[in-house]
Amino acid sequence: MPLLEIKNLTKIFTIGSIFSRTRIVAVDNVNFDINEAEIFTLAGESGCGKTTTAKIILGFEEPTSGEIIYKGRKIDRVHQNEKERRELLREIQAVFQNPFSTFNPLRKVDRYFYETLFNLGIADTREKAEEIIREKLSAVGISFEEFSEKYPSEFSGGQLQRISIARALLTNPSLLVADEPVSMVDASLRMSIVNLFKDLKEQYGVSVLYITHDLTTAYYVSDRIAVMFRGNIVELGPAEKVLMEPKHPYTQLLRESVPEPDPKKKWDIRIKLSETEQAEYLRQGCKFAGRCPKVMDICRKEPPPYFEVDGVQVKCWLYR
Amino acid sequence: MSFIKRYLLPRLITYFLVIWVGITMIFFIPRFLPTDPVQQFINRLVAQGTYMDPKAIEEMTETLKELYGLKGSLWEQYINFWKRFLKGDFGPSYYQFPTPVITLIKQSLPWTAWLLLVTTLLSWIIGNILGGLAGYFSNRRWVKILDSIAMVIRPMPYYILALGLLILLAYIIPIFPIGGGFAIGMQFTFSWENLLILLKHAFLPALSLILIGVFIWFQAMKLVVQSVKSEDYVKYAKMGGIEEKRIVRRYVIRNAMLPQITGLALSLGQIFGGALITEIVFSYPGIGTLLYNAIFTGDYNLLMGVSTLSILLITTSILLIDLLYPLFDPRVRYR
Amino acid sequence: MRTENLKSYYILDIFGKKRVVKAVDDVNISIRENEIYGIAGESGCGKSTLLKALFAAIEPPQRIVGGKVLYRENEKEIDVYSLSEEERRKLRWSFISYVPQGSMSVLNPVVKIKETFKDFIESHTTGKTKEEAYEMAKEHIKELGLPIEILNAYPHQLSGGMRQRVTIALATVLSPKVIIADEPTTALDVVTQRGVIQLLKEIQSSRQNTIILVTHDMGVHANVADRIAIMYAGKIIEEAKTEEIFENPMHPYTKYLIFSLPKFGDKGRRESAPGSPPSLADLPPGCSFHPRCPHAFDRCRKEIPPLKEYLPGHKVACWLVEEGKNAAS
Amino acid sequence: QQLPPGIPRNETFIADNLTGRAANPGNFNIWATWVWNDRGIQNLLLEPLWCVEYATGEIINALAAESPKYNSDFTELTIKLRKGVYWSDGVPFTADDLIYTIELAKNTPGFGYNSQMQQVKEIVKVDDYTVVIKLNAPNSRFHTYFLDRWGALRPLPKHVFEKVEDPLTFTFNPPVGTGPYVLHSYDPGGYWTLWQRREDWDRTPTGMLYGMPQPKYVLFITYGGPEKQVLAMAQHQLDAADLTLEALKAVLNRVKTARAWRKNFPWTVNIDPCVTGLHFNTAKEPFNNPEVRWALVFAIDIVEYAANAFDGAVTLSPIHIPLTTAYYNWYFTKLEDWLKNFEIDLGNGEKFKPYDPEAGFRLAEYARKRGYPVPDNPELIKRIFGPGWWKYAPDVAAKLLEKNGFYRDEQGRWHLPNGELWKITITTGTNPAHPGYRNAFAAAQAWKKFGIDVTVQTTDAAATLDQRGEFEVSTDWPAAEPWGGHPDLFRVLEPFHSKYIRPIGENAPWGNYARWSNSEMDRIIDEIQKTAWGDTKKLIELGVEGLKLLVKEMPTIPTFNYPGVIAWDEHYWTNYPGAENMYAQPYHHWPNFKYMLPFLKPTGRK
Amino acid sequence: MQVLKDLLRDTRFRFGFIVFLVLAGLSILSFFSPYNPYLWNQVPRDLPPHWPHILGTNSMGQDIFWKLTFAVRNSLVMSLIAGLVSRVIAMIIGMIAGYKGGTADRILMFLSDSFLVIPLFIIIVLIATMVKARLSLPMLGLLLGVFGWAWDARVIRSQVLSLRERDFTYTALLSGSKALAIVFKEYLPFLIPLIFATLIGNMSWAIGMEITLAILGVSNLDIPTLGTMLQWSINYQALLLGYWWWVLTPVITSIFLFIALYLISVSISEYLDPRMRIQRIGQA
Ligand SMILES: Nc1ncnc2c1ncn2[C@@H]1O[C@H](COP(=O)(O)OP(=O)(O)OP(=O)(O)O)[C@@H](O)[C@H]1O
Ligand SMILES: Nc1ncnc2c1ncn2[C@@H]1O[C@H](COP(=O)(O)OP(=O)(O)OP(=O)(O)O)[C@@H](O)[C@H]1O
Ligand SMILES: [Mg+2]
Ligand SMILES: [Mg+2]
Repeated sequence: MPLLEIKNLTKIFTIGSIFSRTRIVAVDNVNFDINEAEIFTLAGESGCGKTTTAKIILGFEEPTSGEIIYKGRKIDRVHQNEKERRELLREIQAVFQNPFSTFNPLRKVDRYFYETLFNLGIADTREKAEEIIREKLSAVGISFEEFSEKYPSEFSGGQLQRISIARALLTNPSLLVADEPVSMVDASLRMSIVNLFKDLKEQYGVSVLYITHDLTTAYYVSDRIAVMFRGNIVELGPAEKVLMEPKHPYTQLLRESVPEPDPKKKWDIRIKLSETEQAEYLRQGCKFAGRCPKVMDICRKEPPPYFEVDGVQVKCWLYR
Repeated sequence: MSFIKRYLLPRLITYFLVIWVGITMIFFIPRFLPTDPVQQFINRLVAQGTYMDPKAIEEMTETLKELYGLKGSLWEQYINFWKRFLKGDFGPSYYQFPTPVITLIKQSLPWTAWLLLVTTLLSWIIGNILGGLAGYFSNRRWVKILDSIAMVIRPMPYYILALGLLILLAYIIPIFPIGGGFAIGMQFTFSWENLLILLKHAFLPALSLILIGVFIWFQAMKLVVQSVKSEDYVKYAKMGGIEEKRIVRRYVIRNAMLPQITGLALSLGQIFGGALITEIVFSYPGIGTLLYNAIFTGDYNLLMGVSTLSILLITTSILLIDLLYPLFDPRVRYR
Repeated sequence: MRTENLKSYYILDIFGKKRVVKAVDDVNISIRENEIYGIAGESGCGKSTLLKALFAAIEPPQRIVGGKVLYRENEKEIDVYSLSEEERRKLRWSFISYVPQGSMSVLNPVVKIKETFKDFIESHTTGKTKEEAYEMAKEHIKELGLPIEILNAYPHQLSGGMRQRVTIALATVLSPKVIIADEPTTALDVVTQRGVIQLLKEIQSSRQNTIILVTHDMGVHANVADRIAIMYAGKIIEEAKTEEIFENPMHPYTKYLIFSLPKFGDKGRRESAPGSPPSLADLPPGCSFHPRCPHAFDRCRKEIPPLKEYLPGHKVACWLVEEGKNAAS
Repeated sequence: QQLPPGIPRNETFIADNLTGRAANPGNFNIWATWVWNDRGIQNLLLEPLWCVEYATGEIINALAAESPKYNSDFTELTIKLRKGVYWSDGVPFTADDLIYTIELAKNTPGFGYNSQMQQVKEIVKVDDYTVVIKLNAPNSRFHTYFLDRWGALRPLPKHVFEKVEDPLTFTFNPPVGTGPYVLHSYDPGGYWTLWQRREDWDRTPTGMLYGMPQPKYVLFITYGGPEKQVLAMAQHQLDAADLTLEALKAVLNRVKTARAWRKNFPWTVNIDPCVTGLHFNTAKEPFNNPEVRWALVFAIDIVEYAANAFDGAVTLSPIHIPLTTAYYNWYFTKLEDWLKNFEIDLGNGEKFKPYDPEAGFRLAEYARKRGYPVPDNPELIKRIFGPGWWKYAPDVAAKLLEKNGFYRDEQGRWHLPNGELWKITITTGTNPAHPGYRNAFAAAQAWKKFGIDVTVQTTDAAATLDQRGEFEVSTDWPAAEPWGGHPDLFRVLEPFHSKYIRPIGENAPWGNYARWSNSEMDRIIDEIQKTAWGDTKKLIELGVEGLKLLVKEMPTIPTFNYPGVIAWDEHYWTNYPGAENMYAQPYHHWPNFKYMLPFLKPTGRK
Repeated sequence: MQVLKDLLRDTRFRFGFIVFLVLAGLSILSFFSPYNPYLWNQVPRDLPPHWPHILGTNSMGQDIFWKLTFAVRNSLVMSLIAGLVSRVIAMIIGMIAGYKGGTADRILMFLSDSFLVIPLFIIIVLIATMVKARLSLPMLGLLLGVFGWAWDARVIRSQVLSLRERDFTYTALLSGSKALAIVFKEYLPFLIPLIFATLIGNMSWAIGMEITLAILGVSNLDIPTLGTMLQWSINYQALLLGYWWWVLTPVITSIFLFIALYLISVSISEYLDPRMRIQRIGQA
């Protein structure tokens, strides 16, 4: 049984007031699941619905339709009572993109640690709490002394991101949702974070939903990867396969666009850039049709279904 | 079409709702005052020496109530008000019975409107320009001087400021008339001479209003500009070597104007209140003293008339500015 | 263009407390014509500060504390900081221009893009009518292959990538000799980033001008830069040709920077440099990298290593190299 | 430079508009709207049948040719009209106009005097100048509705009104009158009204009685608050104004040619027919007790009181009518001995004579100390500052209160018999220039000093609250004012009749918001009602009885005459009536103004 | 204390603060006044400043200096009440509207719109007229407070709205914090400068409004405040009679009070500006 199952998840945003509606299907019938002790990557370019998916899983947004099944139980955020809410908080925790805005700049960082522990009923005394905090901090390589009684601005981004992970770990969660956890962290520190996920998975069996547009780190850490484009998952499969032999033209584009730190590999072909985000969201058939080098007639008319190719699911008419 | 449906309609609905709430408040509040218009009327008569024996007074009270339409429950009066209002009628003034309120307002409104619209706009424009420049060149000497002047003038009790101006410019140096809206016996035909007379009479009231107004906007604008100044696009423009004049005009002021536009709409609504002391000090024939008397004599109809007008004015100006706002700020779209 | 012992500090006075941030300290670089010069380094090491100093557009609290910035224009070297404010203003955009870090908020939100173009054009050329300015902007946009409609759009109507490209177009509209680009792609996703870099490269190859490109993404550097300088805590610690740096990084920090990056097809474990960068207001004595350097030895803790040329065109500031202890790892 | 071309300043008299800005300046139909008649309508445009002249204590026959004549049971009244009077549009004034006026008033609800005219049964036109009015019931004072004292039913032009559809909404513009002036122009904003002397001024009662009014033009103008009037006077832009005492001082300081009723302190007009003071609500505890009321009188040091109120510039009056020259002679002289011997019972056989014949002198002494010139002649001092008042006797007050169960605590604060702290609220209006306002603060000061917690409630609804009895102490007139030019006290006493007493919450009659009544008083009132207007000897006798009763009961406290604060500027016009030249009352806003204008003399200044 | 020390380095704040202290000192002096401010005829009338009546006496026979001490105290207390009441309302409404959003937001913002639109001055004068006699100082403060919140509620709402989108809101949620805790612990620190700056602004407004109401004669003239002091002096023509000390005392005092409040507010809001604050925290 997978740890988390996402079934037919759809999220529609309506912009405007009661009198007008522009609908954006930010998440369009998305299905995937995350196994225990697995790093699952959700990749895709800016504005493709990654964060929205994460927020729904965390309960910060309500899905328009679809189900989220956690450990076999359907999660219903709306009708959840306080106890269930706390239980879930202990199970699923998150790390955000910008370490500097993860914590309130006007509050000391350690406050969040104590709050997490006390609010969720993990510790009842300060001593106990401190003990847990020490343990988790050491897991991310930060000492309690350099951590306590400090404001976020007193840390570097890398430190903060690790602290943020430590906070998420306080509850011993089974699933960590990490929304672009390294995109704001210096390249020189990036690996220390990514390695942490690897360690968490290996040592504690924590599953991670790793959201990123950085395919190299995705490749480095993840077991499976789903590539999203304008609300749809266009390709889903083992990371090695998807990234080394991308099937969907969009995945191919993504893969090619990663600048490799190797002066010998330089880009040569010019690429076509996206039209406006909204236009692509509102497109009828395949949403990538507007930019796809291999576009066919059918692509413009009908959205493609998933085709299973070589253990990878591809949403592209090419594989019909 | 979608502009109407999406943008205009919701705003119109709020517009009418707000008008309704405002008018309803104005309708009920004075009716809880102990001032009774009938009593006030009779009191004035007897206090001035008219001989009425006690019985006559009692009879008169009844007649007046009948005539004023003050019989019936509050609710009935409220409904009646709306019926009349929708026909554009506010009923008779009690204080000046039986003259219709509309007539009274028509006589006074042009004076208030012209004096206050002009001064509000002028002080808005001058204040914003000065404030804009002061905010941008905040280290210059003249800015510091202007700043200090603003700090002293702004908190002056308006009455004292107005009276001081009057004493200075109408008594000690008698260049302006000590009151009124125009010369005695003046015929209202157009001539340059008459216009000059009108301007001369309006000068002191306008000056007093503008002095305070300019510095209010000055201070507000200066603060806004100082924060706009640290926006990236201004810094970028400076780095890009764009001429200073251009930066001030097109980058700083244009952006800093946005909150000031909203401020203008709001301040337009307080015009009648603002007119009050001006009119008292300068005996300017506007709607302010009319309102003042209405309050003190329990002239509900007149009060309703003036306040309704005021509410209509402010809501309409807010609506208009709301509708025009996207022209100034492209980020707000007619969605 | 080159600098001589350039020092640019932030001198802060917060409610009476003095604080000095040595954001650029003793930097000597010289940039050649027609090259793409990359500057890499982690956040807060002083890259933007250096660029601003090079661009001669500093505002308090930033100050030039020492050194010179020299431009070579028409075979003449001019010391920009000896020029008057107005002369400097004139140099900008016509000789040197700037692509700012983060394009989110650098465009005036209340006017159309073409107006911004007009402002830049009119401020630096004389006798151009409004129409001519628009025409020039149009030409330029067309030349760069950007959609012409953007001229009539407001900044908020454009996507981040498009906006970044607009700032590039804006920076190149007057064909300056030098373009300074401060992390033009940092906030963008890979596909968009590629578009932006593509644009920069095209401009450089067609106009034959110089680009100074700052980014901490070594991948981008590898892709476009001719030479790369690595900055750490306000100092240049290594400078060499791109290939040279990637093949033979000498400074331990550079090594971390390059070898920590994961690559496709290689899942081997990679480590970041331990610890975190120092505060520029309070630098450790000696080599500022020594607290994080696994190979640090006594001299590193006491003396600041100078930037020296060890191989042709390859300069490093490291005592390890000096003392030949080049611990290859 | 204020006047329009063609209107020379030295032929114009500029007076201040007492009631301020006219809200509806284009309407001259004062029969329907009744307000703003002091901007020249009652004082220049219209003539009444009779008019009171209280400076001389006489009644002027204006449009009437002689005094009213009643039949023996007061059901018929014969009025003879003056001959040769013309309306300003050239139509002769006749009995028809008067008859039409009365009938219109009677038949138009909402019209002025509508309710009073219901008493009229029938009007008989004897000839063009004689009218007989038959009444439904006897009324010996019916003619007083036509007796102008600041309002009366003044005849209106039949030939104008009969053409009008709705006399209530008719604006009567341009107005037509029998007075010596006609409208020249007015400010649609309501700040001024300019009048012009009629060419045929000799065909008006004024002209016939006193000759040609001197100013060719009269301008009524509202400059604004007192400070504005001072400035205007300082620029000789205002000839006469009704001011506050302080503004008057400022005028006298600044304008060499300006003066007031008296050339020296106390400056104020003391012949106004109103007396000011305090009004107890006798329907409320503890003010229902005359001993408490008297105690509060003893708690007042009238000299300090007058100083606090008007810096001492007042004429004290211990009785419920103003001590104008006329009333001083008619009544005070007859009461003085009684007052001196009047005693109050303090219990335990203790008696106290409250009258203080020295009060006027003490007040004069205060003025002297303030540095004001005060005459030495005792008789003059009595006339100027008042003959006397009630003694300042806090100890007596304490005794009276203690007798009624009140007590003082250690801090000297008075408690009610039930133990509560005694708090008094004095209700008054909001006009700081008004003597009521000044009385309120002066009384509050006196009683605070005595140890009572007093607050002054200034409210625009004061009159309404008072009328409904929703007050404890108010500053209404201690009694309705007398006619001023006639010894009849019917007007003063009638409101105290028990048939008008109303419970709290309902409207009490003006002149008795105190809600006090007394069977003896009822008898006196009925008696006066049956006494003819001309029988002044009997009227005075009855009036004295009534006044004695009011003193004994003290339902309201009279303090001083209404101190009229009038200033005028002799820059362009002289011979304005003053204390030493008392040929007329000095108010420009009164109807009598027109009768004084013929006596003015131009100074010839340009 | 440290905060005060920092602030005192700012000349503007120093000036404002000293003036404010002097005025606060004056109001404390009122407790030691030898005269009852409600009694007249205590000292000779109309005297220009001289020892021991350092600000002279008025036409009612009161010592102006000692009267001023009460006036300053009362005006300050009244404005503080007005400021606090309206801050509390603005905060509650702004925070609920901003955090809850949806219908609650719409209703509350409609309410605040209505308050912005009604002719405030007219209504305040009306109500003041209605309750004037019973208009005690706290009542007046309350009245002004009830009408002074609408705009600031909007500002607070928009701040909360933008704070709600910041990641730390989610961090707090993930830490198990409830709405109330989030609003108070997370958002309040950001709002404090705003609240403080607007409090001072609102106090100025209330003092000004009180003066206007007094001049119109619709406040309780018995209570010594800056407004009623001015009103009495105007009524008694102090200006034209040359009793300049009587008019100028309340005028100059109120100008100084306004300037002090203004400078303090500008300086504090600059000091509390989160951007500056973070810098300071960073260096600590
Ligand atoms: N609250 C919202 N209301 C309306 N539209 C929204 C809302 N949140 C997100 N969207 C839209 O939904 C789409 C997907 O947004 P989302 O934040 O999930 O993208 P993302 O993949 O996380 O992008 P990024 O890489 O920039 O973080 C975008 O077009 C965005 O504009
Ligand atoms: N206006 C300023 N006032 C004070 N200190 C500043 C200012 N701007 C930058 N600094 C400090 O100077 C140092 C260098 O900043 P700079 O912006 O040059 O770094 P950077 O290398 O461009 O970093 P990033 O990659 O984040 O853009 C940093 O420590 C920063 O805190
Ligand atoms: Mg996202
Ligand atoms: Mg930077």
